[in-house]
Amino acid sequence: AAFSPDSEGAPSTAVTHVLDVYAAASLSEVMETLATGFEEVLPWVDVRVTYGGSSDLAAQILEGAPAAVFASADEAQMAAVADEVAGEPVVFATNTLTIAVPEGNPAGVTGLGSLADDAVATVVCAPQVPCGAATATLAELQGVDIAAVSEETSVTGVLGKVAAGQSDAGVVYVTDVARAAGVEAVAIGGADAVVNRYPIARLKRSDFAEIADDFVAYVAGAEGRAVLADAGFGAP
Amino acid sequence: MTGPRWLVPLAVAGALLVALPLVGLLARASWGEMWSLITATASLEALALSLRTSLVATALVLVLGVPLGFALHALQGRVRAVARAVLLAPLVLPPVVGGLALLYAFGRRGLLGGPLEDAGVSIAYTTVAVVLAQAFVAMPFMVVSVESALATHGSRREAIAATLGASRTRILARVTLPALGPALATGTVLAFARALGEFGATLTFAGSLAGVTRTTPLEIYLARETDPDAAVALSIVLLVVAVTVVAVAYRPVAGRAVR
Amino acid sequence: MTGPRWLVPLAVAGALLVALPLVGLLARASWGEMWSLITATASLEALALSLRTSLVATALVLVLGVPLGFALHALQGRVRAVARAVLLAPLVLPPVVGGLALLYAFGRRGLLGGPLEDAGVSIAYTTVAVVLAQAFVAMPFMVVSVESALATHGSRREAIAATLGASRTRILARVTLPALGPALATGTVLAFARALGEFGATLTFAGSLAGVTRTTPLEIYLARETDPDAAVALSIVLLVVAVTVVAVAYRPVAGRAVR
Amino acid sequence: MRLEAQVTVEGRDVDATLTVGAGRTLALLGPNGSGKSTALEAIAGVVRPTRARIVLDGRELVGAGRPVPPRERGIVLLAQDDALFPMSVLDNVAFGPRAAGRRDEREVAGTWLARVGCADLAARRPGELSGGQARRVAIARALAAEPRVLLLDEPFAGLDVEAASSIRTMLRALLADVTAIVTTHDALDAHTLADDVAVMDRGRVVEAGAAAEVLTRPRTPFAARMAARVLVAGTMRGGALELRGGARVPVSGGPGGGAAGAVALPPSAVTLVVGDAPRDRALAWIPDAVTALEPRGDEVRVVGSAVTADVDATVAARLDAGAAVWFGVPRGLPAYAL
Amino acid sequence: MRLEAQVTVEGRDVDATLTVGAGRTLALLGPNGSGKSTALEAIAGVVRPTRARIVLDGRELVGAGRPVPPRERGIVLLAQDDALFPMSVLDNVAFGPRAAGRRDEREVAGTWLARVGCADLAARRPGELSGGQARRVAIARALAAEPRVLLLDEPFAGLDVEAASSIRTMLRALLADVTAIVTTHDALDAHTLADDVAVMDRGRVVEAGAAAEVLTRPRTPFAARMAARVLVAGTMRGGALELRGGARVPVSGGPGGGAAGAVALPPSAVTLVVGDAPRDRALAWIPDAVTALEPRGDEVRVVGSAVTADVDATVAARLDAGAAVWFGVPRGLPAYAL
Ligand SMILES: Nc1ncnc2c1ncn2[C@@H]1O[C@H](COP(=O)(O)OP(=O)(O)OP(=O)(O)O)[C@@H](O)[C@H]1O
Ligand SMILES: Nc1ncnc2c1ncn2[C@@H]1O[C@H](COP(=O)(O)OP(=O)(O)OP(=O)(O)O)[C@@H](O)[C@H]1O
Ligand SMILES: [Mg+2]
Ligand SMILES: [Mg+2]
Repeated sequence: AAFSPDSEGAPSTAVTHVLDVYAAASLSEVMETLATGFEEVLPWVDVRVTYGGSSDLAAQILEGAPAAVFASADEAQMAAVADEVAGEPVVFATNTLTIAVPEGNPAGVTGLGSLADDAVATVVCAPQVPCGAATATLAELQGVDIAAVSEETSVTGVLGKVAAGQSDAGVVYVTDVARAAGVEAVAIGGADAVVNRYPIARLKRSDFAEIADDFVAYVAGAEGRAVLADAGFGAP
Repeated sequence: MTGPRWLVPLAVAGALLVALPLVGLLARASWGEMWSLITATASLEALALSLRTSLVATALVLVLGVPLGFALHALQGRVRAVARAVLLAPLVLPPVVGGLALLYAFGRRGLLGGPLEDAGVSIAYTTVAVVLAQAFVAMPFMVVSVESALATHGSRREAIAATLGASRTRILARVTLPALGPALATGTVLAFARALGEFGATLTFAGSLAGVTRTTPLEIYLARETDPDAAVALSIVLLVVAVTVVAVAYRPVAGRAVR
Repeated sequence: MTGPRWLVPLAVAGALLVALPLVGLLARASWGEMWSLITATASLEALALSLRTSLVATALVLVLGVPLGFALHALQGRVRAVARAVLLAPLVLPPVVGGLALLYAFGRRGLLGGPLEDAGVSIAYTTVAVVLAQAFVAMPFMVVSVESALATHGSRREAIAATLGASRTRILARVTLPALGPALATGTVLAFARALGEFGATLTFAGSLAGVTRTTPLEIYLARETDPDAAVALSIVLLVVAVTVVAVAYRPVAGRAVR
Repeated sequence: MRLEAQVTVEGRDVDATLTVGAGRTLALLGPNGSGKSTALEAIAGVVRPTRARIVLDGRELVGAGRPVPPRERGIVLLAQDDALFPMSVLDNVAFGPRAAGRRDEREVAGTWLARVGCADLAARRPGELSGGQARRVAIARALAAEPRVLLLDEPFAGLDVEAASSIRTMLRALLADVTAIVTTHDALDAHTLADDVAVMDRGRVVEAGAAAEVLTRPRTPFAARMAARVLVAGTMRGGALELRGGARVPVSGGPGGGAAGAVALPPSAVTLVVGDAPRDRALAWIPDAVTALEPRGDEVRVVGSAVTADVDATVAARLDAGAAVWFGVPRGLPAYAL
Repeated sequence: MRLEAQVTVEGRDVDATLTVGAGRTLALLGPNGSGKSTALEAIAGVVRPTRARIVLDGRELVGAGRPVPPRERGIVLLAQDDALFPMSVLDNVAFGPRAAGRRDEREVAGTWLARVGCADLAARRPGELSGGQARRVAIARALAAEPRVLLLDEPFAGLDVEAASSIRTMLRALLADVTAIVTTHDALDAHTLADDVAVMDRGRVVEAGAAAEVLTRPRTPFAARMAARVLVAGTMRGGALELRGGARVPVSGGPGGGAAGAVALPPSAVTLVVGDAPRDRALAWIPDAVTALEPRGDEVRVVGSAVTADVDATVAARLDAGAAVWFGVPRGLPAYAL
């Protein structure tokens, strides 16, 4: 019944319901696939995804944005909108850090230790943003003092500089390297020690709570897990 | 007036500062895929939205910014200096903060947006919001252009026109605005370009929904994450559109001083 | 010239469009913590850097943009229209793309940056890069202001000055530039404000390292992640600084036409 | 329309009171910078006066209350600098009629353009006119507005002889009915157009009266100069004017003894002799020194410290600045009080 | 410095050839819009001529090769519109000396300002001057530049009588040594300042020659008008001029029979009679109709289609435009070829 908006219960192909999903920019590709998949299951639903930095999206949600579902790249931002969330957020994916280097690895980076070298122009995320916090934790765990030339505000910033050859190495998430062009990954031994978790939740404001719940379930369920795994995300 | 020769190397340096990055951009473009990237539905949709909203925003800036320039000109001394500086705020605010500020004002829970929402009018996350965001960031150009032109222009001809029996409206339309021609053109062009390139405030205030609020800069931002080539290609398209519109629409005003 | 009365409601609407968001911003500020937020080392460091780089960038824009405005004015017809439109590119490019373009030109592997790097000069990740990014985005304002003022101004006095035996440099300094006063002021103010607010291009091209390349807009952006109140507070500080600098520095030029 | 105006513009040190009778024309004379233009512009409302009282036909336009806005005063100014608008010449001239709501403004404008001899310039922009053409267009624009009061600031400046003369004739006919003030540096204009004359100096009106009176009996050296007359001023003593240097010029009439008096005569009526004191008893002789020599065609104007004479170029050829000369003035000229 | 200039400005339909002998002064006369200012500005390099050849003392400044830039020509223009710079009055006047590298430019400027009677205005900005004051400052600026060739476009326009006369005297002394062209609408200037006269009309030079010659024997109605003379033109037949209407004026000298000839005389030398054909055999009588009446002070200028006369106002009072009159011209005046 949850899947049937018509009182007759007859399946219909006309789009009658719009589901607004706010998703972190780093999820853009998988979320697109997930949305399409979900629309195949429920053809009368149109999933519209708005992407942005998790904190931007959180701010918009706090200002009354018409979001039904929020998929954050970071538990802190989900916590920021806790008042708007219906029920408990579900962690649906995880991610670990890796080193991104320009194609051909010109500086010969071999691991996290290489990043302590001043001669290697390294960019990381600023500690204020999730990827930066994770990087700092990992570096501390491994006793490496990363000599960063820039602390970016987002993963995109790190990847952009690496891809342009502007920097020799950058610390990002595994999935980011997978979907970026012009960069290669140099794995960090023991990266599993620091895991980033992606929560998803329905928001109180959602007009069609059942559909929104179904979407959350779909993303966190088997179909979702498969798509996410394909993109390199880890299981929660 | 051509100016002294030593201006030339400086002008060249200035031109390089602007042009070299553009050349760099063009050099990185993957021209082979260009056409398919540009003609993708999403690209075209975003471009159409961008053009539509930018033109409306520019019109809005003209309609509101010109009177605002006059009002600013009518102020005196300190008050005017402060008012002028405040009107530059949208230029100074980092775009995202600008977007937040717009949300605080016109968002569903904003100062004006709240009451409007209660009255059933919703602005945020609609195409109207895109236009508002663009008009917000583009307004300073028109205001400052008009005000500075009024300062240069003086008011002698207006006073003479009044002795001939003309109403203020007639004087404005027939004497002042024609004399402000170049300044209005400058203001319009700057405003249009700024509106077309607007990104941060739109994203925050209007969101990024294909066909509704996702203008080309937002589309580029999205594309950058996954497909830098597409981002570059779209940027080039945006540039070409802007250059064409401006080059065609901005008729250089004859530089003849009235005797 | 005060203009007809019906301009007033339009001016008010324009003022509201700009002012309401600012009021919204002020309303959301947590004034209690304001002082401690502002005086945090990171804030002050970023603010100092912002002011320093913006002033240098504004100077650079004056030194390069004025000659560029003259050069543009010297061009003819279609060529001029296209050149003008191209010079508006930094305005149209989404800032992030602008930053990318700067990377392609002045980055380590850029058109000019590559050779420079080989020669041991590195711009990347330095304060110089911040200034370049700010100058890049602020350049159009100066160029377009100067060019439009030259169009209005004509060249009669310059020609007369030449018959009196003056060199082009003297004519420029003593006749043309004083007459361009209001336009130069406008260009400078717009350029400064834009440089102060510059965010995307700086982030992409120069990076973000405290004390070196992290200007206030970047600091604000970062602060938002952890402490939205701090972001609003910093934005307000940035605004106050900009308003103060502009209000104090921009002396309204007496609106007297030369007889 | 009787115009009474008292305007003060402090920044320019101008404080003038002017009165023009209904339908009369006042010629406003005075040296450069004496405040003529300022006075006219203040009356028209183009310059904001510090204080002013302007009364037109008994109605106070500017005074204690809220001033009547310039556009409702019906006072039209031909500004000294033309101040044409950035539109075609025809549109400039049609501006007044159009503002008055006339439908036939283009025909009216065309007629006025033709009257000032500029019909062929209708489509030009102001920047494409010669100085004299611009002046004529400005005149046409002012006249086309059908003013109740017309203020003409040097209407003939820059006009060629033909245009000046035909426009002077046209204005003469027009000004017969209109209340007007005309500033000029040409006595001919005052003679031709004006009923009354006022002379300004340093922002104040220093002389005013009927044109014939002021121009034949000038009280100030400037008015005398404008009227192309020599002003021989002194103190009345026993039927003669006693000059500063002691010379005596017998006169007829004039104020009582001890009062300041003067006679005025054209420089061509003054005789000049170089050398010894002349014997000719028909003239009164005034010793003087030459301060300037001004060639005027075939003649030379010899300017002394007290008297001026127009003499033949051959006579003047022997003179230099500083030369001692005798000026001969006819005896018995009618004197008047200064 | 002998100046030969041929300038063509197509957009304004001006094509003029002017020659000024070394140290001589040429008065350039002509109606409004005849191209005087354009010619001067093209010579100075302020307006770009379509074609030009300018030769100064045998050196080609503008011609086949690369033109000498204006700043090296030593040709200074007093523009008709002043064109003062946005700086103080003193700085305006000091502009030329400073450009020439003089160290004492402020003293020089002060001296020139004093000479034009504007010493007290040194600190003013151009926008704060009266029309005549601005003109004087512009004159001082032009003269302070110590030009080799001086081009003065209506130097006395807007000056008061005192200033005009003293500056005219000053210029007369200065122009004795300088090669100069002066445009003017005042015959007195031509008389006083010029050695030669050229008359322009519709962009072309239509008459040129020594000042005395052109002004006493004008060939065009405009030159005659400028010279305040009546031009009685006709065809020579048996010692008399035969006019268009058939009237005959006996003259002395003049070109051969059948050639076009003329006599010129002041309008005050023409007699006017209304009514029947006059008997007086000392004058030649020309029947005509009044086209215009121009009051000039005590007299009225009666303009006919062929002849003009200055008559007493009482006589003119009986006349209207269109009235049939007889103009009497003295017999035996010296005739010249047209
Ligand atoms: N815009 C101005 N600002 C300040 N002072 C001015 C301004 N215009 C004129 N003045 C001064 O005011 C006084 C009167 O000037 P005004 O133009 O009225 O003289 P004017 O009698 O018309 O002279 P002219 O015969 O030269 O036209 C002069 O001393 C002049 O310098
Ligand atoms: N800027 C211009 N553009 C086009 N035509 C012009 C321009 N200035 C003047 N003209 C025209 O060129 C012709 C010559 O003008 P010019 O100013 O040389 O005349 P002028 O003899 O100096 O007249 P005036 O006695 O009125 O000063 C006129 O027909 C005029 O209309
Ligand atoms: Mg005046
Ligand atoms: Mg002229």
